[in-house]
Amino acid sequence: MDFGFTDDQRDIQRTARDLLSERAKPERVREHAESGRSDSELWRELCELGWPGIAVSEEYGGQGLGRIELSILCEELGRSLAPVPFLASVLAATVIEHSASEAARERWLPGIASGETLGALGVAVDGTAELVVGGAEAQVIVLVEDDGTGRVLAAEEAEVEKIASIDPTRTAARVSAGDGGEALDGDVAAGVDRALVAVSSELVGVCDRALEMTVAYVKERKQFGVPVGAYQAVSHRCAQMLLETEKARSTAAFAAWTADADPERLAEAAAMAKAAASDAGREVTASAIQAHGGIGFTWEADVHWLYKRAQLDAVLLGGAGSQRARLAGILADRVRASAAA
Amino acid sequence: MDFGFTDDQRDIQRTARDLLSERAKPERVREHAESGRSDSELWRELCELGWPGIAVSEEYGGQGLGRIELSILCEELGRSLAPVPFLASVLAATVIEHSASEAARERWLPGIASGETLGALGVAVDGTAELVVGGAEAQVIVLVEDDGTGRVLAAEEAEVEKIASIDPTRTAARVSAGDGGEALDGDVAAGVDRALVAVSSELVGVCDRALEMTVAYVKERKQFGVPVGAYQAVSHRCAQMLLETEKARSTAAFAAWTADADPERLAEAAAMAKAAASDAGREVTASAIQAHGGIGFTWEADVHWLYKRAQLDAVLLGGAGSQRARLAGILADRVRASAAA
Amino acid sequence: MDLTFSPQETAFRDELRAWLAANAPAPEPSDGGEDAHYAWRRDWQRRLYDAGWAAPAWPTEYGGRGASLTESAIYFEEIGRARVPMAANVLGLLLGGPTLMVWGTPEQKERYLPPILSGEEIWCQGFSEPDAGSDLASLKTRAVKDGDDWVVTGQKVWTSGAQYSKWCMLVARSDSEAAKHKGLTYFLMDMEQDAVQVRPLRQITGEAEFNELFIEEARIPDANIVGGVGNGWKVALTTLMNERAGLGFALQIRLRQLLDDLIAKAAERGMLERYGDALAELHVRCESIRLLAWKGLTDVERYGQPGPEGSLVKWLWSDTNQRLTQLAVDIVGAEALTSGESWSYELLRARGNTIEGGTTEVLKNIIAERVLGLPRLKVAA
Amino acid sequence: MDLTFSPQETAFRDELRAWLAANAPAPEPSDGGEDAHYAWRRDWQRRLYDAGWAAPAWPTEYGGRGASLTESAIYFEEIGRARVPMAANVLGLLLGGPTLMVWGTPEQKERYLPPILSGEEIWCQGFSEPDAGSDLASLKTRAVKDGDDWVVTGQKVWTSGAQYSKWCMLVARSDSEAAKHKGLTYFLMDMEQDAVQVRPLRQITGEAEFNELFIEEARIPDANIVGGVGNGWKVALTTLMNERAGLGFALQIRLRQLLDDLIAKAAERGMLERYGDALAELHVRCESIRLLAWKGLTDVERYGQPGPEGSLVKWLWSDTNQRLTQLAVDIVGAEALTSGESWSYELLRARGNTIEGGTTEVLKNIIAERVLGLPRLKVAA
Repeated sequence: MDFGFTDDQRDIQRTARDLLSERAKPERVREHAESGRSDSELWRELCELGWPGIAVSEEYGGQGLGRIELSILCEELGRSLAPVPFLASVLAATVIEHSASEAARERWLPGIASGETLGALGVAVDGTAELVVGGAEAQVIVLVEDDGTGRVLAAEEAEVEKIASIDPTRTAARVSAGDGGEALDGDVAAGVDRALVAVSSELVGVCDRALEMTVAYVKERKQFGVPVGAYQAVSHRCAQMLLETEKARSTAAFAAWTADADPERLAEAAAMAKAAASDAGREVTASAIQAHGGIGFTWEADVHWLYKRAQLDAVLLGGAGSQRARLAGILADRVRASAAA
Repeated sequence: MDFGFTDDQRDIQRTARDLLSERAKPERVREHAESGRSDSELWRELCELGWPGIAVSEEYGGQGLGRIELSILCEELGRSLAPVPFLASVLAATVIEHSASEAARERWLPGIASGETLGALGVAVDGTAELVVGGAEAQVIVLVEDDGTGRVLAAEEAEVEKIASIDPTRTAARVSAGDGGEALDGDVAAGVDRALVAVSSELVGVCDRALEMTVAYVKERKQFGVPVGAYQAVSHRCAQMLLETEKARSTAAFAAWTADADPERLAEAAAMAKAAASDAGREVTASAIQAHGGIGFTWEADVHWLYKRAQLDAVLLGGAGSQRARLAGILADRVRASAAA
Repeated sequence: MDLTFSPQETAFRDELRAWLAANAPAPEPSDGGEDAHYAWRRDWQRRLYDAGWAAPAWPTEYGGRGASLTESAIYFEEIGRARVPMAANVLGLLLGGPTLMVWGTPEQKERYLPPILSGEEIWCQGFSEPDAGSDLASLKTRAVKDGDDWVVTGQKVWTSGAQYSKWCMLVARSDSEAAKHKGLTYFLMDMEQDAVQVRPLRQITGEAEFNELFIEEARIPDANIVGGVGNGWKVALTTLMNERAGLGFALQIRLRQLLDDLIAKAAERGMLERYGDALAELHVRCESIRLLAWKGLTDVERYGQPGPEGSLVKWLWSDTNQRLTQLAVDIVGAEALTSGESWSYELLRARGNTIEGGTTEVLKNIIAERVLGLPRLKVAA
Repeated sequence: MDLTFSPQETAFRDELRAWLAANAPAPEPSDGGEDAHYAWRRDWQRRLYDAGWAAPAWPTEYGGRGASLTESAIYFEEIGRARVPMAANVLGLLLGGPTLMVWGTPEQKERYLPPILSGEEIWCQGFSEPDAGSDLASLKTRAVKDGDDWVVTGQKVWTSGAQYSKWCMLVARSDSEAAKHKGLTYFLMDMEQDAVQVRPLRQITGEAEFNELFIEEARIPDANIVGGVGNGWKVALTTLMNERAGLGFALQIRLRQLLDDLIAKAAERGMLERYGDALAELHVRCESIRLLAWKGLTDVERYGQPGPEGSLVKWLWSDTNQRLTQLAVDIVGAEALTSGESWSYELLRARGNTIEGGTTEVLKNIIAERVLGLPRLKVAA
């Protein structure tokens, strides 16, 4: 029983944090967000380091590392809000690797792993996904339906309508599949559950950063001669932010671990992780704005980017309510099984 | 537009509060609760003042005042936790007056109005109500079902099994109707909605008292040399208690007013009042215990009586969840009607 | 207790409602940015003014209708219900005018009230400062006497409409020796001078509702002092007391409309069942806000001062609006996260509700200390 | 990261689980009140002791098994899972013994540890006082030197098991001149003297888990000082540090069992659909508590000290238990409000969870100051 990272995992985390704190400073993120452009220079650098392929298996040109390593990168990228198409691409790769045909895997995965190809993943109803993060610039789009079916499509096979979401650090699109692409024939749920874990980890990073910025601010900012962080209204809010963050972090870590080590528990763990992370993302980033007071409501304070990222991630691939509904189903099955036993 | 009490209503409130603060002191309430006895001396006094019949019409021997006047008494009795069978009796009277046959009204109402007869009201499923407040000592029991039907029974016509609830300031029983008694043939819902308002008002009184006790305590109790009520963790908790209480109070007042003045809105108003009051009752009394610290968890501190009363009242005639489900139905009907218009 | 309108109140409401139905504002401009939008609201104020509806709560001698408190609340409810904008000069009408009526000299009233009412001169409020936050007593903007003038230097923040304003209600420190809240004076500062620079303060919604003011030796004549030198604290409190009274009713109606829209949307998308509990709770809160607002009005009418309801209403309203707009994301879907759509605007804008006009933390302090009588925490720096 | 047990840990768990399956405690007495109940738990400790399972975390030299932290956690999980009671002398085993191992003299260890382990001598904890609350530095119980003895006078509160105890871990003020937390000394007070009166403190559940101690010139010999005169603050902190480590795992499992019972009840009553969202959220919280507890253990094993998880786990656990037992009222119905039923007991008992062992308010302070590094508020009286 060991809840910590290995030395290698810690190295990945440290390297990623150092790199991003240097290359994805708030000014740079804001500059790209305001102009609506991806940070192609940073993206090139991350591709050279092999990030997009970290969890893709070696036979498809990836690094073949585990879901924990992927979660580490997702968390760090969430912290930095780096305007790069990383998350969308690895979500697509995850589902393709787990449930697309061998031909589709060979066609798409090496490109995604090298970063030359961009992917995106959306949840569709009757073939249409209303909001696909990364969808506007992806070359390959995976659409999954609630019934466990899905399709993988080249972008030109789909109807892609660009959307300006409230989070301009990434592109987004409305995507309709029509009859295009190829049906997924493998275990779609296993891919989607791993994708849920990656989103959850990004949310943990967003929360972590929101708390860090807030703590730094409330230590400095004074009211009636005292740092506002000394008042319980503020300090207890920060404690609550930590609680939410750690609740999300612990369940996301567990889910990442089950994905490789105990896949039978993955569905439950992924639903828990996404439920906890979606709630935490919304609450912690909203709290961050509140704790910043008037400044927090201004464009320049930069906390709003975290809030906006969290709002999108919270509903991505199903929000807290849907995840809890899934969990309730799992709990119901379990109680029925134990009653039958 | 006037949200205040009339002079007469204010007199009723002042008289009731003065009387109960004299006759239902905490020591006396505790003494009766511990021995599980009703305060028959106080009850006799209240009967002499005509309280049980305040809202019963004059033709049945009551005072014929309105639902607002009844709510005032319910609130004051909730504040004091006086161990008398008032609430149960007026709940029964309300439903009998609105929905029982003329014969049943003549049979039961004069006795309830004078206090010689005790009543009780329960929500039954298939003829059985699991927990009827006041059921163990009532001579007349009204059982209503979720489908809007109901029966009025003499106690000897029903199967009555005494229950020791966690609130020993009142009796309780499990009641089964069997084939006994007489079916209600009037507007059962109209009676139950008015009963809901009375329970809501009692809960407002419970909340009000819980807040009052808490404020008094946290002004006195010191920690690190300062009254604990000066710390925001405590003072903001008290503010939250006030918010919950006022939310419940305003909706209960509105519902009491609609009952007499705008009956078409009563169903909605009663559901709102009970939803707000049930939530407030649970949260405010739990907060009161917490704000008292270790002392609040002791028998002697007396706040627990408020908590226990609130727990029972919160589920009485349907808890917050059921009331919101009703409300959602009303909202859905309304949106359908406006779409059709 | 009587929650119906009197015949007179009903007549007032019906007259206003009929006028609003017959006199819609011009169509909201779809381009031209904030300037065009403001011009549109100014035009709307002119129409209200011409019909005598710009400020019904003002006494008839100043061009109002001498409307009662209830009628004034009805006015804001109806403005909200008709989904028409507020008059452009909202701060002049609600704060500046009423403050002058209490503290102004006859000359000041005569000079300033008419153009407030007509919208010819727009007013803004210069109270908040970057380092002061909720702490009015620690204002740093200085006013130094120079002949018959005062020379003012400092920085203000959260001044909405500053770029369109002729006059600023400015509180500045006129005596640096006096105890903190004793050395303040309330000025009317002419915004049309080079010494005053307005910089828009962009919000998380992307728009700039507010501004920063940079004041570098602005000149204000003695005649523009309201309520006397050193009396600024008291005069400012009058302004603040007026701040929320009427607006609450407009906000409450706006919340109601949003909720009705959301319920309709949930019905349309087959989600009434799934979100019934949450929508019903929002309904209870909306109704409670409405009731508490009316109760507050009754208290003012009966006892001459508002009860605890003011702070409770603001708190409950802001929290409810945040819950509502967050729930909308789950019900409405992608549209609520798409830039430029009204649901996404409401979501982002709502975050300001618990900060502007008294943060929720400050409101809780006020409730604890002034309503519940809890001791104030004395902190040592 | 490896969330499976090692072969050694698995063997430890299997051995214990098998032993517990074969060695159930005697049936819980249904009457005889608290005395009979306590005698039953004492008997159970004797059985654990005889099999070497009373305190596996104690070093082998003191009669334990030298269990690792993980094994110790497994121990409490299994005790909880088997639904058997804690050993009667829980405070001696978890707090008193470990404190002596750090601060005791060889003679003290030899004298006190064996009867703690066997349950022959029960221990209680005399830290809290009526006016001190969370503020250990303001303790008022006085200890005055008199020859080779100390004479102690004062009042203690929240001492559980005092009526059955031979020894009390008592912190008293031995030097009234010294700075607040410097004048404290940690004593072992013999409870079998007339100078010590125990009064049961009835809780809102009706039972008396705790007591008040009235101490009127009790005598304690020099030999019964632990860690030296004036060092009581530090010694007490050692005790407090041990307080939650193991118990957390037992509480966590108990919560899990309650939730499983509630889910089964909801299924039985056809309420899984209606309360699915709330039950799923409780499930997420339960799992998160389990994970955070294990994470805390990893931190201790890796870095020698617990991370922030301890306070977070206690906070989350207590809040979750309150939500769970409140939800049970809606699901279980009348039974949960009937005196003497287990659900109603849990409902009432849960109210103490956010108070005992550090109130939630104190935990938040600790998290804010020690984990997040926020400044401590200095208050002026």
